[in-house]
Amino acid sequence: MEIEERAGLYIYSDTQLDKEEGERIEALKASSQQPLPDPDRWLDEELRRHILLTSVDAVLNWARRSSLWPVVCFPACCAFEFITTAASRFDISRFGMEVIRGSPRQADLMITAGTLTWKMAPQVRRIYDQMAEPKWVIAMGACAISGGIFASSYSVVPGYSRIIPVDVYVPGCPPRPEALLYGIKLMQDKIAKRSIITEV
Amino acid sequence: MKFERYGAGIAKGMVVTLKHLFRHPVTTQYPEERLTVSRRTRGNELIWDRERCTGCATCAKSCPQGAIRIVTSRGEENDYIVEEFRVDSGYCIFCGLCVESCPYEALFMGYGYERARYRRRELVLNKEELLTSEKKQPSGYARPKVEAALPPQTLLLDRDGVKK
Amino acid sequence: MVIKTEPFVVNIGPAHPSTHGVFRMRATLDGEVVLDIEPVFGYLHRGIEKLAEERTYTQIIPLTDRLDYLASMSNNLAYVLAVEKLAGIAVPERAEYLRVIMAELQRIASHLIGVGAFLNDCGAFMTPILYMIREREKILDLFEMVCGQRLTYNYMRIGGVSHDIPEEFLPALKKFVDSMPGFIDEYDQLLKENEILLARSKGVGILSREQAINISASGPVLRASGVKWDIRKVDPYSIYDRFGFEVPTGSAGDCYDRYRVRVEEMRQSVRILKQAVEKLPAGEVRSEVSHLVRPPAGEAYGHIEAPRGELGFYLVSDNSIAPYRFHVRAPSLLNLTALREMVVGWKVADVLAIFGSIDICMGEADR
Amino acid sequence: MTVALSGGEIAARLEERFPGSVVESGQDSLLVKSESLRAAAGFLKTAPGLEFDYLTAITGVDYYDYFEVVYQLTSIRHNHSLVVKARCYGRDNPALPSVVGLWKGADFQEREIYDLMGIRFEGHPNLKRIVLWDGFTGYPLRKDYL
Amino acid sequence: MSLFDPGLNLSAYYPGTLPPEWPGGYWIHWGVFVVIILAFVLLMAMGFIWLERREVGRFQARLGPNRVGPFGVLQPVADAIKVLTKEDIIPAKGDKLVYWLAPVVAFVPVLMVFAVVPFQDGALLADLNIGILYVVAISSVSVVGVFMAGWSSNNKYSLLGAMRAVSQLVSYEIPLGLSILGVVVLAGSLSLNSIVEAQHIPFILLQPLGFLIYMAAAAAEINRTPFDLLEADSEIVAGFHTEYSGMKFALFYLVEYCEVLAVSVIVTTLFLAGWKGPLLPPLLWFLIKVFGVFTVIVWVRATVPRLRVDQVMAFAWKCLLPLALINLLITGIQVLVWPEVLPWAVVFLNLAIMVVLILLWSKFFKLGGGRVEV
Repeated sequence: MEIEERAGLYIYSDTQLDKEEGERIEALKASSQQPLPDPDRWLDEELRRHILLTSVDAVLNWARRSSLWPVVCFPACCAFEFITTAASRFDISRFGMEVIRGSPRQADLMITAGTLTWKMAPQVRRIYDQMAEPKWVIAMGACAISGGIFASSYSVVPGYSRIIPVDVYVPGCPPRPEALLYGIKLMQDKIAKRSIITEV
Repeated sequence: MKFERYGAGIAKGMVVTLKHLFRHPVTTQYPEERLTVSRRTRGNELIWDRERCTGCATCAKSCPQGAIRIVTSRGEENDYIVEEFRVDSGYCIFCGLCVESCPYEALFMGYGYERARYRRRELVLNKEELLTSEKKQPSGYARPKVEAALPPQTLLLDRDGVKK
Repeated sequence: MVIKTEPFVVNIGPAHPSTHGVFRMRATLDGEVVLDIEPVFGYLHRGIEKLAEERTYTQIIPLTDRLDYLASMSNNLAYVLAVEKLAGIAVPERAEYLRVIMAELQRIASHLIGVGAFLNDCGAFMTPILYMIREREKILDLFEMVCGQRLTYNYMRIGGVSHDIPEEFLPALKKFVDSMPGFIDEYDQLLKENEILLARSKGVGILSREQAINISASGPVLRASGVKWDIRKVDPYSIYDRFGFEVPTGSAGDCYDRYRVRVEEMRQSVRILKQAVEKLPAGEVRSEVSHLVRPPAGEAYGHIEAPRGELGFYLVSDNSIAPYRFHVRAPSLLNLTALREMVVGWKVADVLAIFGSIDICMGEADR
Repeated sequence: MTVALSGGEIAARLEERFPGSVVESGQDSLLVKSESLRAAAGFLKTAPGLEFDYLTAITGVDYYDYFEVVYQLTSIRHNHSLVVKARCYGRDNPALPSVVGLWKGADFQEREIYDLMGIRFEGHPNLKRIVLWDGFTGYPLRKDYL
Repeated sequence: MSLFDPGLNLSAYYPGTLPPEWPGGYWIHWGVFVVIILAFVLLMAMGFIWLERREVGRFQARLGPNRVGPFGVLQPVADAIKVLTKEDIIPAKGDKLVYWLAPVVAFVPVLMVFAVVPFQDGALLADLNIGILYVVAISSVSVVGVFMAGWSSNNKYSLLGAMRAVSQLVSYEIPLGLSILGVVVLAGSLSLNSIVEAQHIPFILLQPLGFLIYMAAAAAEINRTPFDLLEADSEIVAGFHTEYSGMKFALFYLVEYCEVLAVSVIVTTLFLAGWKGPLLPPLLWFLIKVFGVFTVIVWVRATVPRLRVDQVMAFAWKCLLPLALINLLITGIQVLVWPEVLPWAVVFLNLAIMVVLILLWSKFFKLGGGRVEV
């Protein structure tokens, strides 16, 4: 087997790829100068939801909250607190969450563990877009909520809520595993209040 | 792969995993069982003592990122009245430099960590929310007196010899 | 027969299960064989060097925590050493010992993750890393006891450390030091002689001695290639000249050697810890230094042997409260220089094993 | 203990070999003329008794009037170190010769300085942005970048 | 007369297929067993998912799922409902028809394997007299589904996974088939039911080497560590099903565990004397053995790392294939020369042969160099 000449094959030039990546970043940066609103409509309408909650909802929500599969999106420091949460001592597998999917298609939950830079932002946005509905986001740590200590930097996105809607905010830098587990519990409570009738 | 050890290496490893099957798991079942955190823990909040604070703003100056906002006005006895004291706990990194630098011991790190919220704006703590309450207790970080009163930390080391 | 084949480009990363953060490799593959690889950095570039220029010397310590987030104590130590060198500040004896204890505990904690992640990249189904995280938890418990945080400690201060240790620290540390060698033996029993691991890592990703020196590799990567170069020995900082320990080196410079060097270093760290616990003197832990340090104008380069290699801080002062220039010599970044030479010609699976054996931390590589 | 070699002695040896290459020399450092940087670096790497085979770090510093690039050299064989500096003037297009040919470890560091400080390294095989993206304007580590 | 003639009394043609007291004819038998097999396969697959997560948890010093239901037994149910109600995504540039068909093509053959498995004496859908040949033939069809999935996803990781799948599965078919032949020679029949009946002592004792080869080859067939290259999540993310979501992904996930179930069942039948056992009812023995085999598979998964793709292939061709051939040869000679010899003597002889062969092969067997000059 011989390898043919590389010229003329379907390989894009590095410069071209870099240029396109830069354009994508600048476009995203320009379009996300304001944070997205928190998806908290359901909090105000809680009372009405309770009436509409059917038994189908109950079963669906039970299934969805008991098997939240997180996607791999671990840019920085908080990732290791997340891994510790997944490890033996805190063990998120108790909640059926140890199936950490590398493929966003099969995941339900994005735990945004770490600082988001503008260079990474299009990728995170893409991972979020690739996740199949229904999907949720937990912003873990100061960097994910507001940019934290790096918020004033030239290359850091001040909070994931600029590019994706965030359901639960877990403060801390990084949050302890228990704090993250508490955030996951809030997430499960939120899922339990979904209703397929009004959600559509 | 050469079976230099005729598969003995694999067998050895299998023995280790098998041993773990009969060991006690180290898991703490969080919502029911709780670890006692360190007495010096830097929990995910700040606690502010209204009486002791003189409004000198040393904490705000020592903060590496300017997460503390403090507004004061001149009082009758030529002192400061703290009108606004605000910490954004979604921005704060809980490094503890403000607590260490406070000359009047008016600022504490919190002992609690369950501070997740559904809304971004709920993370911004105002004057009233920074006071101690039943759910908000100060930790002993840089405050030896508080530290002495807190229970000792649970250590994973102490679970080493525990058999199933 | 000549079959016409076409190479294709695969992006490995930045969000990939085993690129240790957000590293990205643009790999050109011919089937499974790697023809070319181009590392792409910057997905975690947070501009720490710029941010540090607008903070005071004390306020930079939390920033250094977040450089190599697996070894925050080492980062703190390297930074305060550089500032002390710049400003000529003396450190109390007890603080020196505490610094050594923390740095060595941190080295064990960091190597546990490094080795575990490497074994994971070789395909072990989480088991080794979970065992190792279990022991790392014990170390994090100790750190939490001292400074209240589990990952970003902010413990060292210019002229000492921020707090003295609580009274229950030393018994716990002794217990840890006594039990740790047994656990290291257990990890060795788990996978040291495993034929599959040997097949995957022996002779894979060889970095020759000359190459390693030429690319400025440091830490276990350099030592696995047979260079006996450990800053703790060749340029002792703090009080490392008072402890007896060996510098483990490899011979072949392959993935397996890098893995073994890390495991042996853990044993040596335990040895240092034992000596440090015995000799720990009483006394002050922090010399009188103002919160706003103003070092005289000048420059200093302070370096230590961090778990990933030589971590250096190059500081330029203009006699103000903030550094004029703050540069980090990041071992992770430099160790990656040889990645291309090491992986070309190997299979996709080897790329990740070799990458895992270099054990990088993107927070430090990108800064 | 790594011995920090005195800049003066090395400067004398360099001057002997390449007259006019050293601008000034201090106790612990040595300022080399930017044109003769490559030659001097090559000499330092191979000269018997010096053999600086290990390039520890490269740093760029912006002093408004000029950029200073600092090379921390170490010899693993002799366990001694030296700080070599070079300056380049002009804020629009500062340039220095690259040392990648001598020490491969300079590769990423020079790219980083190029990216963040805007100093071009002539002769670098792959000089392009490393941490920031194409289209980013300005050089963040320059003092006039806000 | 056609085989599928509804009026046919099958037991007349295939004695032993139906228990004599069975009331009804062919169709009732067919219908009942289809339901039984479907229920058995789905329940057992879910049980395996739960058991694997619990067991791996315990191997790793943690607990595993324990929140939904007692001991977390409802975890697979929750997973299933959740996955089934998730959005179904088809890649825009993928081949939609093939993408849609792939999970079905992968799933159906695995299910078909169970048609010939005896759950206890005579309790099986069809006692084919070429049973084991049918199993080997039909189970290798699912690789077509895997390849369809990898190709139609239009994703490079999927394609890499599919390429690995095809090369690996095709290679391991050969040692797999050869190791089964040893059993067939001993039993003198291809029908699974007769093989079980022929096992006066479990064939694992008579065929230790064959058992090891079969386990290794089967682990490769069903993508278990150390041969789980297809979905090596630390290398190629999720392998061939990277792009799959929702119900289709659920099918692939189910296929994975059904294949494990199939292998456990076949190992039980071929090497562990199937439903035979003292005291307990046969069906229970069968289940106990199946779970035992599965536990061993999980145990291996929790311990060992993964081989590289070229090493996997070399292992199949340079190690397993010759060993399987030698094993077959020795078994044939034994059956020819001492057809009536005491089984226990042969047990020890075969164990000794196994040890000697493995030691010998350790000397000869070498993997090729991993690096290719480019």
